[in-house]
Amino acid sequence: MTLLDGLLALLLLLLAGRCVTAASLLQAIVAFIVLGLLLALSWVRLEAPDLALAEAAIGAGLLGVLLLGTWRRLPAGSGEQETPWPWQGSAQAIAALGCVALAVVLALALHETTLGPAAAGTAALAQLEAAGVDQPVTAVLLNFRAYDTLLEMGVLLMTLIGTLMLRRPLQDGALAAPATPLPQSLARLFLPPILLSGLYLVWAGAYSPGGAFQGGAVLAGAGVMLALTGLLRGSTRDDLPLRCLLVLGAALFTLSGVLLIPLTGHFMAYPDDLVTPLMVLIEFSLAISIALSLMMLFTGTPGLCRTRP
Amino acid sequence: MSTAYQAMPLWVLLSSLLAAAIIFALGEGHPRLRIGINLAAALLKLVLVGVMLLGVRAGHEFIVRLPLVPGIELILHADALSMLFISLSAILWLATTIYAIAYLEDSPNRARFFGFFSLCVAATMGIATAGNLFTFFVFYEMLTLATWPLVVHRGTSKAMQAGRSYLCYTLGGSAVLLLGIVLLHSLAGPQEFVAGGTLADYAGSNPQALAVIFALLITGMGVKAALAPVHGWLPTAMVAPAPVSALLHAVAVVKAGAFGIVRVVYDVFGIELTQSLGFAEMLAVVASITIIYGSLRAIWQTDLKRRLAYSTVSQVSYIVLGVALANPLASIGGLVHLVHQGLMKITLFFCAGCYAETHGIHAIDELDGIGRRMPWTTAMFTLGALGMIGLPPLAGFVSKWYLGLGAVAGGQLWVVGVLLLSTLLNAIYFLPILHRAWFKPPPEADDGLAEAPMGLLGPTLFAGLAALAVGLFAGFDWSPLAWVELLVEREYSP
Amino acid sequence: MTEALPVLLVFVPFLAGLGQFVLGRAAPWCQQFVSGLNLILVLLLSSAVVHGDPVIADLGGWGEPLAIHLQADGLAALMLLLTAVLAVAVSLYAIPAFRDEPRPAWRFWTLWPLLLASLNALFLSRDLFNLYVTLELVTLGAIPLVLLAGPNKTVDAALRYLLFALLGSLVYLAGVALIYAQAGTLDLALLPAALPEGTLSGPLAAALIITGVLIKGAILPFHIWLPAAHGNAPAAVSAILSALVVKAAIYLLLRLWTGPLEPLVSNDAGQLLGALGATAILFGSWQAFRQSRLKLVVAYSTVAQLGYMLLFFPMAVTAAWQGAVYHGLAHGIAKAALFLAAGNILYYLGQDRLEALRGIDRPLAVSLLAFGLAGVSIMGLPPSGGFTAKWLLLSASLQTGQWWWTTVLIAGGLLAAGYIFRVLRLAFLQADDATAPHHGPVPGPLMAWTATALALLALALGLISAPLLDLLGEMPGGTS
Amino acid sequence: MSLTSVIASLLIAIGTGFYLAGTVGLLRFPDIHSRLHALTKADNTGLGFLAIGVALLSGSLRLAVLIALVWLLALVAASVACHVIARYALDKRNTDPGPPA
Amino acid sequence: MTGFDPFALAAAGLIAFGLYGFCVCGHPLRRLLAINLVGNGVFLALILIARRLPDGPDPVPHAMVLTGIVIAVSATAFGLALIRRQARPEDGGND
Repeated sequence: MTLLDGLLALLLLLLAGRCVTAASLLQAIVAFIVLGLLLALSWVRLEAPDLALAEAAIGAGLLGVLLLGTWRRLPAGSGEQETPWPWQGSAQAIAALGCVALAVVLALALHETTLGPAAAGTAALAQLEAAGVDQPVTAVLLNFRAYDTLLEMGVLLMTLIGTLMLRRPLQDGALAAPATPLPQSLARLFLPPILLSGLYLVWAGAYSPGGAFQGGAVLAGAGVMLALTGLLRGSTRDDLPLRCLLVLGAALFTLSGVLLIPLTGHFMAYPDDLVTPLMVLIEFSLAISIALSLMMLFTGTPGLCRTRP
Repeated sequence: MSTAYQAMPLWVLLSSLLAAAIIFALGEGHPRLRIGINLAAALLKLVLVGVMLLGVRAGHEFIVRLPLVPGIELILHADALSMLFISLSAILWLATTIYAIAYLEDSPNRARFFGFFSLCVAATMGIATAGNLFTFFVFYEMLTLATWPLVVHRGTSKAMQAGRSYLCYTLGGSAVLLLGIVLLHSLAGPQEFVAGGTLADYAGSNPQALAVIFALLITGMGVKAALAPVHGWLPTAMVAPAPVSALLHAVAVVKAGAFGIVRVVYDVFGIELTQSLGFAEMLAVVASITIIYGSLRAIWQTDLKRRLAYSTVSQVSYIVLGVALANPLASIGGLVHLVHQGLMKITLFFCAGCYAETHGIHAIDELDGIGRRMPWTTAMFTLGALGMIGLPPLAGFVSKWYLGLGAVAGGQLWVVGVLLLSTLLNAIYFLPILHRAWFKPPPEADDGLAEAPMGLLGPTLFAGLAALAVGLFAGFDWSPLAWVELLVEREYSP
Repeated sequence: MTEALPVLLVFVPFLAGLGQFVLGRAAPWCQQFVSGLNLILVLLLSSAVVHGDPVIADLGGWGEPLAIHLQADGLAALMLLLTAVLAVAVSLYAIPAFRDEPRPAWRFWTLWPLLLASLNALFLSRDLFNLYVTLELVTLGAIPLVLLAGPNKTVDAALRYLLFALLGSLVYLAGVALIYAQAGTLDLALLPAALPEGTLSGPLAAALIITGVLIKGAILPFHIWLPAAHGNAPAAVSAILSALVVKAAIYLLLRLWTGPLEPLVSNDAGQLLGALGATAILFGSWQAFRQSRLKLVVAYSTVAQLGYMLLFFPMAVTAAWQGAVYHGLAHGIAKAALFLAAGNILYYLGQDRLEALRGIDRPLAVSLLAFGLAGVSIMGLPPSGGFTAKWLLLSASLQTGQWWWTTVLIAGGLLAAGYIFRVLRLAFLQADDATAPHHGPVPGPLMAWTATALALLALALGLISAPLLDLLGEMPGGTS
Repeated sequence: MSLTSVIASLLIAIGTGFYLAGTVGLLRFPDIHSRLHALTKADNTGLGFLAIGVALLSGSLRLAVLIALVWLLALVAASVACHVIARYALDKRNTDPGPPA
Repeated sequence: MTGFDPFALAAAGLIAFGLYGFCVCGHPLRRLLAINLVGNGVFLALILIARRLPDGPDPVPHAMVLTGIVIAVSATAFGLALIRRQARPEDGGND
């Protein structure tokens, strides 16, 4: 299968080059989205199916929608570039030389480090029993290195606040629903299976590829679909329940970490008999917050409401 | 001995520092309260200085140490040399404050002025009591910063130019000084001011480094002491209000530089080392050049304050010269000039301020017949001017006499020549003024008696008479001369 | 008990931020409470650190090498202290500054505790990847704060800031990946022993990490995002950004250089960083001198002042270590004071072009005093924290025989005097007419005196350096 | 090589052929409607062949059902997407006779 | 070139292309794309590094990638909102 790997790698490189050098911005964006999908494929090949799921859902899917939506809002013809090639100017040539050199060194370094111990990883696999979940990545995310995940929720919240401050929604009146009723029917048809699979992904994260991020992304995707078909729209009114749901994951995560200190003696440690239910609870609350945050990053409005026909 | 008594230098310092803080905090709102606090602080300081004077005379040395940076302490240390400078500034602060209150009556931004004024004096106190170069530098910079707002106080573009030139010179100078201090520190570790110096051990091993350090330190301080060729800021700073000029010239800035040079030569390098390395000779030459150059330039100035400024350039170098000659008699002459020049020059500037404030006179050729209209002021001006020339038995004569004696004793006869030439030049630039003031007819019509207001005249009279007294009573026990003799005795017989 | 302190330092402000977000309207008093509590916690932590070993919290109790540890040593404690002091001051200042604008106020009071938590988290982190997350947190908390000054005005600056910050953190992450590939752990304490020698990827990883941090820290070739962002943000935010956010990146550099990267970096790399720092000092000061807007002067001054901290790297002795860190503290306090004072001027005048400053010393005497006093520290004149730091760096440069840094230090001080006095002199210049046009009311006492208090603190740092430098301790791994 | 795998490979090859044709059509056809024509027909049929082939290869009924479901959903989604694009293009041509931006 | 993993080349190439794009491109959206290219390269590299563990892929780099993706996407979304604001600054309040 090395041939397939080589082909994939070559395609990745070609698309990256296309993304940088394409004269039209739209082409660059399309190249980037395709690259994201191929990257997801590569990661399946590299024994990282959960990451592939995340990349496909978040990196290529959601990001793709965001990129295209933003592109639509730019003045026509902006972002065209004339001189992306190294031979079109001395600055370009110098940058190219530097980057080629860096690429060579990086490749050599990556090649060099194909063997070696990984104390942290070994320890993670060894202590998997105690983590409350069977899936190693979920264990690392929610238990071994839960602190990172928690702070990451902070990042999500802050970018959301920043985005809302800008008041440039992607989904507003300018983007009218298509004249045909078909997409709406489709969305109604697809909504239950998408929600189901999203929730399933969250649940499955405990023992197989999946987890809060992947599930949350799928749920956010459902929301984006509803928004795009006009079934759901952003509203300028933000209300308390929504804000509560947005911080639910982080708050629950923190509180369980803090409140259980008397039982365990460590911050963000969970007692053995509670660990599995806690993990599942946290995972679901995180998924809800992630899904809502991602969705509102898309709509760019502080609130959401249903569109009544 | 109680610690509170031991910490006297700190209290003296704080008396003006706190006054400054309160004045700033009060703002423009409470002029009477402000004046009261200002005067009270000045009087308090005078009392404190008196107490210290008694203590030091009795052989006590006040010392306060505060750890500042690891390995370096902030040392406030009152020895005989400090007391010379401290007493001068304490007395003249009071005089200048009274003068300034009258001078600036009804002008804007007085709180700012008096705040920085007090800060300036606090810095001077710090410089006087600094127990090591590091402390000296701390207050030296504080002085620079506190003086700048005074120089630019009027806020005119001319004042701003003067302020810029002042900053360029002094900040450049302190950069050089800092370099010298850091080099010295890295060479020899922390050094305190000790009579006779502490660097003798390094003379054999590293004379080049010492030469560089000496040059850096003297250059850095020479900027404030207005040694040629780095004197340029002083004449331009004349745009400042008269009390500021008086303070700048008589007490604070220029004297700080000169005092620093004295400290470096006496207490860091030590006279013997300075002499044996050949620095003393060079310093004497530079000082002599400055003396002659300043006097020459003064002759051609038509603005009264500018002429006085060049006179300062010249006169302050007497101090340096006295120190550089490196023998006891010359040292007495130089050090006593620190006080004498201060009193005389402040008298002259007070008079210049009186002229400017009462009759709007700035140029020398407007002074015709002023003696008839402002007899008291002009009398004091005459006292100061004659003292500067060195007419016996006035203060200037005492200084020059000892300098001359020292030069002869040290076998450096060319210095006598310099002194004589300088005296001649002093006469050339001062006597015409006196002639105009007393003997030329005043401009038509207005020859009525119009003396300066009491708030201005009082301090002027006080300073003038003090200048007279230190000359006349130089032989008395408590005169500056006696004090300096005591001091030099200690310095030369460690 | 002390192990809980680092955790609380992160989570008290974090939860406060979440609570404020849920609340939906501004509640300034809550933040006062949080910043006060934060200060108390930091003081407790500092006293624990100064009396013994670093305070370590093992999150999750999984132990090395897997778990993330929070660790407070002398360096971290000092940075936390700086953060806590500035947090108190800025929180007080922001009450009147944001009073009239309810919606931005709510966002400010939400983002600011989150940013505070992020900064605390960054200073406490002992994990290479966790540092990446906290760096991102800090940046992504800072950029929305910049936008508070009005999105139309700040969007360009914010976008540029975001692009550079993202690039910087990804370059950093690339370095982290290579480090993990070799060492198999991310724990800073374990890394020096775990890194194999003589590999290609070691120095490459070090170079990537350092480059990434330099981008985040706005060091010279990467400084171009800084002036616009810091110059246009609201004053309270500019103070946080200049005093803490960019400082956090340099802190990271100091920490990594003396820790895990120590076996990977060479003396030449140190000289290169020193050269960057020197260039930043000279170039930044010169640019500051040429600006025509007050806040841009102060912002370029940050570009210059950060350079001083880089002078540690070529010298790498304890005096330089203390000097660099102390410079960080002194600059943090002084720069915050400068920005707050500049904010007061802006508040009063409605603009901050330098020529508009003529003759404003009457209405804004206190703010100008703050500006001048803070300027003393920025210029490195005694007695001030800036001077102490400069003195330590000067001693270090002579101690290591690298005299060329001496000239840079002294020239930098003179240039700083140039731009500070350029501002002050305008304030002293007489206005052409007595009633110069102004925009807002005279800033209230809270706004004026927080700036002054910080400026006085910057001066006081020159007098109280001994206990702080004790807390900092010797250079880690250094022999001299 | 068993018969099933031969058949499966054949089906997959046919599916790939459809894909190839569809892609060529996408690249070579002049306007948006004919491109859509090429694309959807080829894609849906190609995907069908592929799905059957893969299901055969997997040899498990559960997987086969899942694959069928995926194919069905993809089919619906692709048809609706095609419809929306076509509709959009039509609307645009009706309202805006100029060349598309 | 024996055993040279094609994906290692791809990762290095993605990072290099991204950096080149960041240097060469002027438009912020393009720069954002370039940054995401760098990010994708780094994530790919991390996944390669995760494969070294003999008993199954190393979960630690995988968790790092997952965290990194979410951070990158949310930051990118914020950047896109900034770009939209920059493109149409005129309307909307100044709150």
